[in-house]
Amino acid sequence: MSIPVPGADCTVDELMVVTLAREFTNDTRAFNGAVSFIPVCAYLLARRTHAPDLVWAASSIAVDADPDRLAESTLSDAIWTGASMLSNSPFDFWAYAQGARYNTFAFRGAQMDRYGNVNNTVIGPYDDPKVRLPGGGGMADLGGMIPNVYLWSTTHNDRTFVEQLDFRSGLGWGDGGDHRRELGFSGGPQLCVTNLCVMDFHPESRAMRLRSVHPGVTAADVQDATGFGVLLPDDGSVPDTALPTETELRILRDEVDPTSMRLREFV
Amino acid sequence: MSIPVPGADCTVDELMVVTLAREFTNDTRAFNGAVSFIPVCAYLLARRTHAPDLVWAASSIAVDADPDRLAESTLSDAIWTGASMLSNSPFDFWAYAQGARYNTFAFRGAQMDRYGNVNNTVIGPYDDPKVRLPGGGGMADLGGMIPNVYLWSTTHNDRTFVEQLDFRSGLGWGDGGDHRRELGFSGGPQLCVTNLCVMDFHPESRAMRLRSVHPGVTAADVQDATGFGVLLPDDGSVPDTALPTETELRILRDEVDPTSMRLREFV
Amino acid sequence: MDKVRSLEDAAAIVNDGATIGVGGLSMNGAPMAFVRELIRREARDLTVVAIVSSMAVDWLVAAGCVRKVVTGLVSFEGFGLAPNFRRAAQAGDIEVEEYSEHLLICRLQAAAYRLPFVPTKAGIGTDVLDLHPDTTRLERDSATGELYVACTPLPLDVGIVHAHEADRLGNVRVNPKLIWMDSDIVRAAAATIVTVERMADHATFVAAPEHTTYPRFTVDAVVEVPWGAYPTSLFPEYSHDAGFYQAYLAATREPEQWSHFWKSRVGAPETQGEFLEANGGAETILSIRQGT
Amino acid sequence: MDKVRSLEDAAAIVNDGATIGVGGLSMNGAPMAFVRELIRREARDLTVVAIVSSMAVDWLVAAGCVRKVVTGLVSFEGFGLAPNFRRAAQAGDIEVEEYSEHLLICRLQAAAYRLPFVPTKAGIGTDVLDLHPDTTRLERDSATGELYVACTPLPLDVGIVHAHEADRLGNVRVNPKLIWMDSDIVRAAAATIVTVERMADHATFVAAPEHTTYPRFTVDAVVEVPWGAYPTSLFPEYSHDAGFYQAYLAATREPEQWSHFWKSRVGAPETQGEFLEANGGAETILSIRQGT
Repeated sequence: MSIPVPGADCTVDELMVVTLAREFTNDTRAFNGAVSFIPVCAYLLARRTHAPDLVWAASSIAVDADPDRLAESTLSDAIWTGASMLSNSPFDFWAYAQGARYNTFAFRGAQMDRYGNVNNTVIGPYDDPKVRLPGGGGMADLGGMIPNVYLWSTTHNDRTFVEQLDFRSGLGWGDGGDHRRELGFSGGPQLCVTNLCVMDFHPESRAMRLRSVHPGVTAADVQDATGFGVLLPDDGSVPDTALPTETELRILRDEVDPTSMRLREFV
Repeated sequence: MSIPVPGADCTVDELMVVTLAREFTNDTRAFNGAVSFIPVCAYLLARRTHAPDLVWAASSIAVDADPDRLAESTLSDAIWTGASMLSNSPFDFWAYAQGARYNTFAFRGAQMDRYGNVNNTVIGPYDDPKVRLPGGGGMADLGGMIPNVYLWSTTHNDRTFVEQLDFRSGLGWGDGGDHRRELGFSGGPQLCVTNLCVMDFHPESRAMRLRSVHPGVTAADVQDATGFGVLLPDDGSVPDTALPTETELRILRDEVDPTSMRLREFV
Repeated sequence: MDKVRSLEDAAAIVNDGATIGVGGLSMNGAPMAFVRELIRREARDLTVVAIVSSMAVDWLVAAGCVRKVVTGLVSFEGFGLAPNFRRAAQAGDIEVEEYSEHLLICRLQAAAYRLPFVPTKAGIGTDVLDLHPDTTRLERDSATGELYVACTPLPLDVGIVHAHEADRLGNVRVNPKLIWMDSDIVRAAAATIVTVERMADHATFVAAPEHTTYPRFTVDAVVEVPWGAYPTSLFPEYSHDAGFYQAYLAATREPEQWSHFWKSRVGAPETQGEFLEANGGAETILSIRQGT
Repeated sequence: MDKVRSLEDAAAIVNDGATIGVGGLSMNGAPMAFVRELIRREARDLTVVAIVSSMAVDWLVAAGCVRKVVTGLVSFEGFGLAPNFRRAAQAGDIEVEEYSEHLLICRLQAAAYRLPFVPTKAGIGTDVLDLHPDTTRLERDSATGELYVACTPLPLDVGIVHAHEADRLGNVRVNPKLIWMDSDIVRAAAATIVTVERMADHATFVAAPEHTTYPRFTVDAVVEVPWGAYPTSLFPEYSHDAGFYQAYLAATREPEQWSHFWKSRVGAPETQGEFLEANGGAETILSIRQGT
């Protein structure tokens, strides 16, 4: 389902992809897990615009894949076309992940808290869940191992952004402050891009902080949709999220994801 | 240099190979390291006679290799012909070794003691060696990890078989008795085949015990050539080492090692 | 030694109450024909270890074969939640012992390498470690004070993976190469069963020994089952059947429909041919077939 | 980014005093042309990590480049002991820090995986652990009491391996597949240099991505040096040169001969072509060349 951005020639999914893509550089070495259309589009878009040396391993397997279009699964071999290496999961992938040879990973959770920790395991108590979710998969591994973590959500509301996770499946900034570093991990969540806004993390408390709101959304809207208090920028003013350029939109629409698989994240 | 066995139509190298080969069964899963012509010949001979299912990984790499002849190095790819798998050292080999998927290994040392421990590191003190030897290589790993260890020596004298190793590069039965098991390892050295005799290990003390002497050699000869007291069998009588059959000799000479690379161990 | 077995004989290796490891990753490369055989013989009380699973775990749970699922993730990806897994977990009909992917890999490696534990930084700072503090122990390195997690061995009674080709001796080729975590299952298992798309001459292994994935001494039984991963994929030969996933999910929403769907499309067909026929036959096969 | 470098430029990455890892195993697959370049530029005070080595370590020691050798084994196999390594160790000119193969692999893996240690049962019951109790700590598992050895990280400043083919981006193919322990060196190294027999088009990597061994983001420099492992072998293209090993060993037994041999056959030749020419040229090349 495609949602137009008021007053702009683009949709929310496109705005999210472009925002994320601009964060990546020629030093980004990324991979992806399941149902990760937004970041996959962003890696491909960044590589086709300002970061040609960016590394992306499709499904964590197919290094430098260059598919003509995406498929209905981001773990599918249908997006491995053009790869220069098919790596192996236990021998190659986990070595690169542990060694931070890969340095960038993006995940979303059914719940997220102010410090960018995520839950994809259960709603309710673990032993008597109201909803049994799929499980954390690699989140508990990669949230810590990988220094540059990006979060996204297409359902910015107070059931997703909660004061307290029912279960911490993946590590962001932990309990905030220096907690993540004390656990032995470098880096941490860099940005959280949602259907309403873009949030970064306060450099000391590591709590989510509004960086920009999408056109037509106010800071108050964001706060209403968030189960915890969202910090505002130091100067108090929240700009609109920068819009995509025509070139970015054209490449995203025509080359990266011509069949709009990314809309599967908006259901 | 080929040494005839008195009164028999074979040479000492052939007697050693055949003696070792008869120890192996269809459950033997073996591999080899450097300068291991005697055990390599034995694995191939066993497989071509009574143990067709025996597994041998040439150079620890080439599973079920079936070379027409041996080469000047037992780590050389020249002996990988006919293999059904080329395995990889860190990913495959060490997994199989640690997991005892391979269960049989043979090594020799510049020095060996009564408990089948070996030295291939230094003669003299480690920090000021009289002779710097090549080093233990995989001995310190595989001596413990692999349950069925076989020893051999083509230089049975009191400089090789010593009361006290200058350095313990590879584990046999350790300090004897239950020591190896206390260290956490199963199995242990099964047999030591030399140019003079065949020794097994006492089931309790785990000290070397004469099982048979090669034709023309006496128990006293063995003791004279050994730097520690060699145990005798319980009944005190030491038989002659059983001779190869014609079939074994033919297969060894014509098929396994037609260019007599095994004589490189007798220099 | 000839390791070729029928599906029936191979499935008999799995005793009720056994701990089994099931290969594949999500919608890719799971040994589905073997899973279906376990269902048909009404296996019970299994502990199923599946690092990242979708239909394999959901089928076994639906059929009542499972006591406990040990996993990192069970989902149908974009199609939705795994419905029977979800329902049974919520009802308390199965126990779910959740790990992360790497914690589970390390536990399997500890078993494979005969080590008291394998260390990792996975899971640190999450609630996953608290679920099983005995098997994923948070410890500090004595020298540096660094935190690590000691993952204890998870030995499997039987490991089951699907692959492309095998010879009669049990040498197995994943073609073009091993991609997912199946080798960790094979190595941690006391007995390994491999289902393959097709048998291949031993000579083909000798001709390309660099492509052999599991050597014969790590494999106990080989079963030939064409399209044996269906409805999951087998790279690069066929994709998952999106139609099956969608119809399956739709059917679980209607109790009457479900019982018919389950029987006619999963439980009842006797042979692999009848099973494929019940799920669209040639049309389905042609639709998921991929160029190689 | 173009990662192609000359031998000179790549060798300049190695600073005096650096800890370098050198690939290959015994008489197989060592990056000899690069080693020769280090000798020609008179590298000094190197700590050389070589899991199982022969000529590579012996050359570097002969040339006075080495302060310490960290190794499991240095030998010329059936040809004899490595003469310069042996002499220098006996004279106290170099320090030898001996490990077993697997202890060294585990130390490299600990560095690669950013873990405080990697455990193994290697070395238990031997004197090897006592040589470096800080880096191979004998410990008991807190739960089971089982002994294990905690191998601490051994990070490398530079890792150097030889391979078959690379593209300009730094993707490297070991063809037909990775056999020895080189990947552990690549992964533990802050910078990796790969010498290759030949450059290959990027398109050939895309055409057979399952054969790519080291992806570009793990490789810092690629140097094209045909016959770059000579006088060691490169499976399956050429064997080691037995004649070189024998002549080398014979020369070390005669001090006058040695200096001539060393200069004319190792140290003096400027280019790889001159080096091969000094060692028998086309005749040698044809004698070690193998069918592929």
